[in-house]
Amino acid sequence: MRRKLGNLIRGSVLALTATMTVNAASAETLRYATIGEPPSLDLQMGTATLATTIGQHMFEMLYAFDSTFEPQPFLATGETISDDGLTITIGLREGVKFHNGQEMTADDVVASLKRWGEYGARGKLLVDDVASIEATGPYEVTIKLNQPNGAWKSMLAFPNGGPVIYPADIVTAAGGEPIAPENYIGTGPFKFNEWRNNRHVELVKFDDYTGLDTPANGYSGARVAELDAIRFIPVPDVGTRVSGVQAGDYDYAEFISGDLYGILKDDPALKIHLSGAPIFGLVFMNSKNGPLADNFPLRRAVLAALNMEEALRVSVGEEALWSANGSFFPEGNIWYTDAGTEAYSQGDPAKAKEMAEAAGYDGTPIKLLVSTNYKTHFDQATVFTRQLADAGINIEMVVVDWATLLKKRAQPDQWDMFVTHHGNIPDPVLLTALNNNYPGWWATEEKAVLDKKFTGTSDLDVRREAWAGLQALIYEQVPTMKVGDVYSYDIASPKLEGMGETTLIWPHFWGVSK
Amino acid sequence: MTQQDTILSLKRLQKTFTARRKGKTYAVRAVNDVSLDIRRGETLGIVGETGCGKTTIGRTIIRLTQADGGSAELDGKDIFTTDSRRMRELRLKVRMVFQDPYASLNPRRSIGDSVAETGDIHGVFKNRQDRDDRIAKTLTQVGLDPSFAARFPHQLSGGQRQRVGIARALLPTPELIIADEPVSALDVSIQAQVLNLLADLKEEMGLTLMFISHDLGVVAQISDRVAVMYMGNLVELADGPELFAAPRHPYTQLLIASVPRIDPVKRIAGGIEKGEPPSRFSDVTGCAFHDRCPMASDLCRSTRPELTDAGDGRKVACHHA
Amino acid sequence: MLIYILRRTGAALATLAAASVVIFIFIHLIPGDPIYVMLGDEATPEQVEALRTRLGLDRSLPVQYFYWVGNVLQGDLGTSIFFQEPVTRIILDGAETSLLLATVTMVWIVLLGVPVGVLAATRHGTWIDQGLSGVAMLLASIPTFWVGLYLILIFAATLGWLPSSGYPSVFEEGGISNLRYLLLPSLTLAAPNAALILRLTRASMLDVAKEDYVRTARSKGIRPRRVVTRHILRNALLAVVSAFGFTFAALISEAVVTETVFALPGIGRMVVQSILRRDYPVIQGVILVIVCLYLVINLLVDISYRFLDPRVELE
Amino acid sequence: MTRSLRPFFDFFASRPVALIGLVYLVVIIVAALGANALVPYPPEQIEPVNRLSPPSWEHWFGTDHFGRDTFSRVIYGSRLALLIGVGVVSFALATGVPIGILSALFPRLGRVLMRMVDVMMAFPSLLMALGLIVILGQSVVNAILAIGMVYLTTTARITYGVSLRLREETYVEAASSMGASTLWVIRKHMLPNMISPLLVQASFVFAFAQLGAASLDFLGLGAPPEIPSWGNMLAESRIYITRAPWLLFYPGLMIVLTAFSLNLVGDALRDRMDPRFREMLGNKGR
Amino acid sequence: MLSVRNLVVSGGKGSAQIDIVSDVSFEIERGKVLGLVGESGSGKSITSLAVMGLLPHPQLWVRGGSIELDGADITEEPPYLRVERGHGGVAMIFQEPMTSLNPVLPIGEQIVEAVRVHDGSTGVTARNRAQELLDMVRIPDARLQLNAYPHELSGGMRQRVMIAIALACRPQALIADEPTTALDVTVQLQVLSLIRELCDTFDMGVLFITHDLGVVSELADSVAVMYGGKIVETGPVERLFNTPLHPYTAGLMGCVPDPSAGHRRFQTIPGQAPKPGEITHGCRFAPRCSHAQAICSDDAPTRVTEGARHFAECHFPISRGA
Repeated sequence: MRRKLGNLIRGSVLALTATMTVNAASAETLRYATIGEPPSLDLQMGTATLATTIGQHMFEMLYAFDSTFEPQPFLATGETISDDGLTITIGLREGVKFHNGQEMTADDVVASLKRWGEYGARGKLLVDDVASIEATGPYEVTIKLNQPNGAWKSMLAFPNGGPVIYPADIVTAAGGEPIAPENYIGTGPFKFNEWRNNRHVELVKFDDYTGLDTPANGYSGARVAELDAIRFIPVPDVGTRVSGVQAGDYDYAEFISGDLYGILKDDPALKIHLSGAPIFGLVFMNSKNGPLADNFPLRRAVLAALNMEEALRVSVGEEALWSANGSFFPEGNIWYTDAGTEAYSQGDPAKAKEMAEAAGYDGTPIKLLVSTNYKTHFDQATVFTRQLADAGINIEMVVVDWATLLKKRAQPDQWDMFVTHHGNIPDPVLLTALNNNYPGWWATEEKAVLDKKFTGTSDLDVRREAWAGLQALIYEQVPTMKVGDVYSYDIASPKLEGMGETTLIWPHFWGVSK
Repeated sequence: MTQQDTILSLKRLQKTFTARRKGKTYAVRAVNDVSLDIRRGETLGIVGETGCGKTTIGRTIIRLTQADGGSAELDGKDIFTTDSRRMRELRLKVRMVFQDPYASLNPRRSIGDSVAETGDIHGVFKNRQDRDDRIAKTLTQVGLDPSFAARFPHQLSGGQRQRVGIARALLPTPELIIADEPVSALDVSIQAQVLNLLADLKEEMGLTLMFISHDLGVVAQISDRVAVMYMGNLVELADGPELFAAPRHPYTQLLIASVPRIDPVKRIAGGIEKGEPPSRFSDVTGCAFHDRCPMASDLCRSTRPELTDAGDGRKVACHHA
Repeated sequence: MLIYILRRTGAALATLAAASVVIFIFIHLIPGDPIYVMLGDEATPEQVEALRTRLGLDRSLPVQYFYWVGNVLQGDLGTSIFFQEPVTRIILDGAETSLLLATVTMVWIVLLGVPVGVLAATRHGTWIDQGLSGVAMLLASIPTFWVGLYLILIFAATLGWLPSSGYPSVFEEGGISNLRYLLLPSLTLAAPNAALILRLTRASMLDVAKEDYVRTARSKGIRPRRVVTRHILRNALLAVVSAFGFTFAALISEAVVTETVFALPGIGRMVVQSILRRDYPVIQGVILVIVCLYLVINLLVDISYRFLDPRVELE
Repeated sequence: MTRSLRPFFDFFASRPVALIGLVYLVVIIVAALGANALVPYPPEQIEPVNRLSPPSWEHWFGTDHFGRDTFSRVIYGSRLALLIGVGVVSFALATGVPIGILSALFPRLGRVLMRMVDVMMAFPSLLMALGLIVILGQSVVNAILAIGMVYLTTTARITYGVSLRLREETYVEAASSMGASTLWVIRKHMLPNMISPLLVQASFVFAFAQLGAASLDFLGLGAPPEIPSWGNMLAESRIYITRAPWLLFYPGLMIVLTAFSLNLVGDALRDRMDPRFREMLGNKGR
Repeated sequence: MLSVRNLVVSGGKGSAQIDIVSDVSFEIERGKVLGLVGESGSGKSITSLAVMGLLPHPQLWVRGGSIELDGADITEEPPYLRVERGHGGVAMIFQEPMTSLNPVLPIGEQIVEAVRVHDGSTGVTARNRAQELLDMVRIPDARLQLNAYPHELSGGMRQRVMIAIALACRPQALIADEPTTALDVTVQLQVLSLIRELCDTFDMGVLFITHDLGVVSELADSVAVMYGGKIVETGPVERLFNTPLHPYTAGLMGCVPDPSAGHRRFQTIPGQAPKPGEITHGCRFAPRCSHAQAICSDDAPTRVTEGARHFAECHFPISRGA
C-alpha cells in the first residue's frame, strides 16, 4: 500500500515536471503587462485604448493606417468616388476567412458598418452624413452620402471605437449590446482564446489567416503571426510592470511612468518603445453653468496664468517624453497649425490677475474636478491649482475617483473645470471638444459656423483652413485648454524581434517573435 | 410571637434557576419553599454548605435576585410588589455586607465615597460638611480613623476593608443588616475582631442581623437563632445553643459532627464515608437528604417532609426527628 | 451536537441575511454610475438609458434587492456589468489565488508564529524573549505594502531570484512550481500576522504557565519539556486556534493591498477594482461570499472548541 | 491629578523601551503642533526644476516629483497622523463604549446590538472602509469615519466583555443593593474601572489606525491626495522606488515608528493591567 | 526522613530583597502527620513550595538552609527529581481542586501520566493502575470515571483525584497544602479521613498545611505554628494544644469559634499580622502580644523547651510561668 502510494506520488511529480518542460519549450507566448483589466473588446462600442490594443490583433477594418497615418486599403482592395463626392464604392478582398471559418463577404461588411453607424462609439460622426450603405456585389460595398465628408476614410481605418468587421450574424444578434467574448470573431492574425478575469486575456495564432502580402507598413500591409499566443495580463502597478519585465516575467509592459525613462533607457535588460502618437491633457471649462460659463475674458485669464511646461515637467518628467505644443496636432501632421497658440502656456500670474480683474472676476470659487485614477491628471491639476492661486484665482480642487468624475461632469452644476486627456486621432472631427454634447457643452455660434465649413466638404485644403480657424477659436473662447503633448512609452524584453522603433498608436505583435 | 416582633417575614419563598448542561435544561431549586421570620433585634444565623440557597435568600430580600414565588414582608408590607417610594425605604432600612472585602469595594473610589454611597444615591446628606461628618462618625464607629476616608481600598488590609464594608451598611443607620459570609475571607484572628465589631454595633444601634455563613462555629457563637439549610430547603430552625447541644435533623447532626475542633483527644480515623450532596442537576424527590441519611425510609424517598414545630420553638423538617 | 450545529448554522444564516441587506444598501449608496464607466466618454443619453434598462438598474432598490436575493438563493450571484460574465465565475477565478495565498500565508504564520512564540515564552525574561517580542512588534507596525515594495525591489528586481508579480494558476500550467509566485506576497502578508500570532502564543503560554495544573504536572515528576508540550502548549493553543480562524478569514480580504502590490488576481483586488468601476453585482457577490466564509470559519472554530476544550458547553 | 500621574511616570521610568516610544510620540506631537515654525519650506511649494533631488543640505530628505521638500511634508504629515489617530480613537470610543456598556447592562438590547456588531465584524474591514470612503467621498473626516467604523466593533466587543465582568463585580451589586440607578452604576463604577483597558485599546487602535490610513492612502482612497499624509506620500512616490528611494523611505519610516511606539506604549500598559481584562486585548485591534 | 533545616526563602530585587521565610526547620516522619499552621502570609505555603522545588522563579528563591530526603540533599534538585527517587520521593496536593487539574485532559490520562513516569508502565497496565488508584481514593465507578473531565466532578472528587495522582508517584512524603480549605465541612471530613488512612496504609510522612487549628488538632501527630515567616512553636499535638507556650498559639486558639461553646464574645488578637520584611528584629509577634515587654521588640527570642520535642521561640512563654 505504502509502496503504491509512493509510486503514485512519484508518477504525478514526473508528470508535473513533464508538463512544466513542455510549457517551457512551447512558450511562444508573449506576455504583455497591461495597465489594467480591459473593458469589452467589442471595438465598435468602446474607445478604451487597451481594448483597441488587444482587439486590433483579432479584428480588422477596410482600411489601415500606414506609418505616416495615411489610410491604406486593407480588407478593401480600393475605392472609387463619384465626382460629386457623394457615392463611394469599395471593393473587398476575396477569400478572407473569419475565425469561425466563414468567408468575409459584402454582407458582413454592410452589417458591421450599419451597426457601427447606429450604435458604435464614434459612428454618429459619420452616419449623419450617410444616406445608405449597401452591398452592390459579393465583394463590393457602396456608401452613399448626403453631403461630402472628408473624414470617411480615416474613420474606416481607425479601430478605436471604429467599424471593425464582424460576421453579419454576430453583429445582427448583438445589436446595441457589446458582443460577448465567445463571439469575438474577426479576420485578424490572432483569434480569441480565453478571458480570465483579473488574470489575463489570451489570443492565439489563427492558422487560416489570409492577409496581404505587401510589406508591412505601419498598420497596413502583411500581418504575420510569428507568436503562438499573446497573453494580456493586468498589472496595475507600474513599478511591478517594470520589475516584471526586468525579471523576465513579462515580455512587454505598457504605459511606463515618465520618471523611470532615464534609468530604463540605459537598462540592457529591456528596450524602450516610444509612442509615435502623443496623447494630450485637456482642461475643460463649463459653458453651461458657473462663473466661467460665458465669461471668455476670465477664461483667457485662467489660460494666461498657466505654465504648461511646469505641469508637463512635473507630471511626465523626462524631457524626451513631452513637448509643450499648443497645437492640437504634432508638428509634421497634416493638421498641424499654430493658429492661436501664442496664448498657450504664458505662465504669467501678474497678467492673469489683471485680466481676471478686467473680466470682473469677484473671487467666486472655481471648482476644478480631477480624478486620482490618472496620476498625470492629478499632478497637472496640482500644479495648475498652485499657479492659479498665484494669479489670485480662487481655485478649489475637487478630487474624486474616475467613475465619480464621469458622473459628476455630466451635471453642469457640479463643476467649473475638469481635467482629462485625449488620445491620438487621425482627424480633428474626432476631437471631443468639437462635440456639442460633450461635457463642457461648447456650442457657440462662431463654432457652429466654422464647424459647418469644416465638415461640409471633402476638400482637404478647405478643411485644414477651417480647422485652423477652429483652433484659433478654441484659444479665444477657451472651451478647453491643451496641456501639451505627452509621448507614452512601453518597455519590452530585448528578446523580442520585429518590433518597430515606435509603437505608432497601439503596439501590435504581428511580425514579432520571441 | 406577635406581628410587632417580626421585622421581616419570608413566606414560601421560591427561587429556581435554569441551567443548561449537555444540551438539557435543568431547573435548579436554589430556594425551595422557605418560610422564615426575623425578629426585631435578634441575630438570625443561616447555615449550610455551598449551594444550599442561603446566599440566594439574602439576595432575594434586597432584590438583587428576583424571587419566583412567595413573599417577603418588611414591617408587614410586601417588598416584592412595592412602588419606588417604598423601594427607597427598603434600600435605606435593609442593607447588605458582602463576603469578599476585596471585591466589594470599587478600587477606583475612595473609602469615604464608598461609605457614603447609599446616602449619595438617596440624597440624604444636607451638604458637604454634613456628609464629611457622617462619614467620619461612621468610620469611627467601625474602629477606623476618620482619615481613612481619603484612602483607597488597595491601601487597606483585609480586615480594614471589611470594616469599611460594614461602615457602608451603617450610613445612614439601617434596621436590618444582611451579612453574607462577612468573615469567611478573613484570617481567624481578624475574623474574631470583625465578629465582635458586628455584635457590638448590633447592640449599640439596636439593629437586626441576618448572618449567613457556612461556618457553624461562627454562626453558633454569634446567633440567637439558627436556620439550617440543605439543597434549598430549610431543614431545621432553633435557638442557637439548643441546636448545637441537641441537633434534631440528621443533616444538622452530620454537619455538627463534621466540624473539626481543637480537641487533641478527638482524632480523625480512616474510612469515613458520608457521601456528597447529590448533583444539583438531578431532580430529587422526597427528602433532599434521603440518600445520605442513615435513617432514610421509603417515606423519605417519596415525600418531602414539611417544616414542623418540634416544641421549644424548634422546627424540623424530617419524618423521623 | 447536531442540534448545536443546526442552531449555529441558523444563526449564521440570519447574520448572512442581515448582511445581505447591509451589503445591498451599502453598494447602492456608492455614488457614480456603472453605465458611464462602461460606455466611456462619448455615450449619448439614449445609449445610457438603454443600457440602464437592460441591466435592470432602472428598477426600484427593493425590487432590485429581491431579484438579487432570489437569484442568489438559486446559486446565481448575477452578471458582472463590466465583464458581462457570471459573478460566480469571476469569484471562482479569483478564489484560487486568494485561497492559495491565504493558505500559504497561513502556513508561514503557523510555522513562524507558533514555534517562535513558544521559544520566546520558554525563554521568558531573557534577551532572546525581549528581542523576539520586539521584532514581532516591529513587524506588526510595518505597513504591508512598504514591505512588499522593498521585497520586490530586492528579491525580484535586483537579485532576480523570484518573480516580481502576477500568479499563473497552479492547476492550469506550470504546476506547483508556480507557488513561487506566491512566495513574496505570502511573506509580505504573513509578516504582521505571524507577529501577532507570535505574541498571542507567547502571552497565552505565559498565562497558562501560571496555572495551578501546570504546577500539578511538575509536582508529579513530569520532565519540563513534556510539561511545556503537553500541558502548557496544548492549553495555550486553545486561545490561538480561534485567532487562526479569524486570521484566515481576514487574510482573504486584507490581502487587497498585497494583491495590488504584487498584481495578483485575487478577489480582494477584484472588489477594489469593481468598486472603482461601480460593478455592483461583483462587489455584492464577492462581499457576500467573504462574509459567508467568515461565518463558516467562525462556526468551524466554535465547533472545533467542542473537541479541543471539553469544558465548553455548547450554548 | 498628581496622584494618578505619579505612578504613570514611575512606570515608564522602569520600562526604558516603552519610554522611548513615549518620547517619540511626544516628539511627533510637538512636530505636528509646531509644523509651521519647524519646516524649512511650505509643504506645497512646487519647484519643478529641483524635482527628485536626493537628500542634501537644502533638502534634508530630498524632494519629490513636484520638487516639494520631503522633510517639510513629513513634518506636516505628522499632523494628519495625529488627526487620524485621535479622530479614529475618539470615534471608536464614543460609539463603541456606549454600545458595549448598554449591551452588557440590558441583555435584551444587548442581544440585538451585539448581533449587529457581529454582522459588522463579518464584513471584511478594509473593504468596508474602502466602500465607505467611496460612498462618503474622499476627505480626512470620512477617512476617520471609515477606519473608525472598523474599530467601533472591536471597541464595542471589548467594552462589552469588560462591562459584563464589571457588572458581576460585587461592588456593582453592592451599589444596586443600595438602589443605585443604571446611570449611577455606569458613572461611578463602570467607567472609572474601564479606563485602563480602554486606554490600552485606544493605544492599539491609534497604532492600527495609522496602518489602516496608510493602506487606504496607498490604494488611493484615503485622505485627499493633495494633503501631505505619509500614506499619500508613499502612494505618490512608489513608482520612484528605484529612481528616488528616499521618497519612500522617510514617510514609511515615520509610519513604522509611530505605530511601533504606540504598540510599545500599549503593550507596556497592558502588561501592568488587571489580568482579567488582559486576555480580551489581544491585538484584536486589527 | 524528610528534614528541612534552617530554610530561608527570599524575594524581591536588590535592596528591596526580603526574607519571606526565615530559618524554618522541621522533620517529617514515616506514618506521621506534621501539621503546619499559620494565618495567610505566615509563609507556610511558600515553605511547602520550597520543599517541592516549585517556588515561582525568579520572584522567589531559596537563600539558605537545606532540604534533605533520606539524608540526601535535594535543595538544588529540579522538581521531577524530587518526585522520582529510588525509595519514593515527595509528592504534593494543592488547595484548589478546581484549578489544579488540567481541564482539557480526562482525569485518567492525568493519572496515567504520573504512573508512566514512576512505574514505567504503559498502555493497559498503566490504565489499570490508574483505576486501582481511583479505587484506592474511593471514587465510585472508577473505570468510568477515568474518562471523565475535571469539570464533570465535584470538588471533593477532584481532590480525591489529586490524591490519586500524588499516590501514583509512590511517594514516601506527601505535602498537602490546604487541601480541604475549598471544601464543605462534610466533604472535608471525608478527605481528611482518606489522607489519614493513606498515611497509615503506605507509611507515608505527611506535611499538612492549613490555617484551621481544628483540622490540625484532629489530624496531625505533631504541629508547627508559623507566624511572620518563622516557626514560633512546635510540638506533639496534644502537648501543644493542652499547654501552648507561645502567646500567639494561645491567642489563635482563643479566636477559633466553637459551636459547642455557645453564645459569647470572641477572644481576639489585636492588630494584624506583619507583612513580610516589616519587622526585622525582635519578636515578630511583639506588637500584638499582651505579654510583650521592651526586650521583645529588641532581641530575637530564644528557644524554650517544655519536655521532649515541644519548643517555642518566646521571651515569656505562658504555660511555664502560669
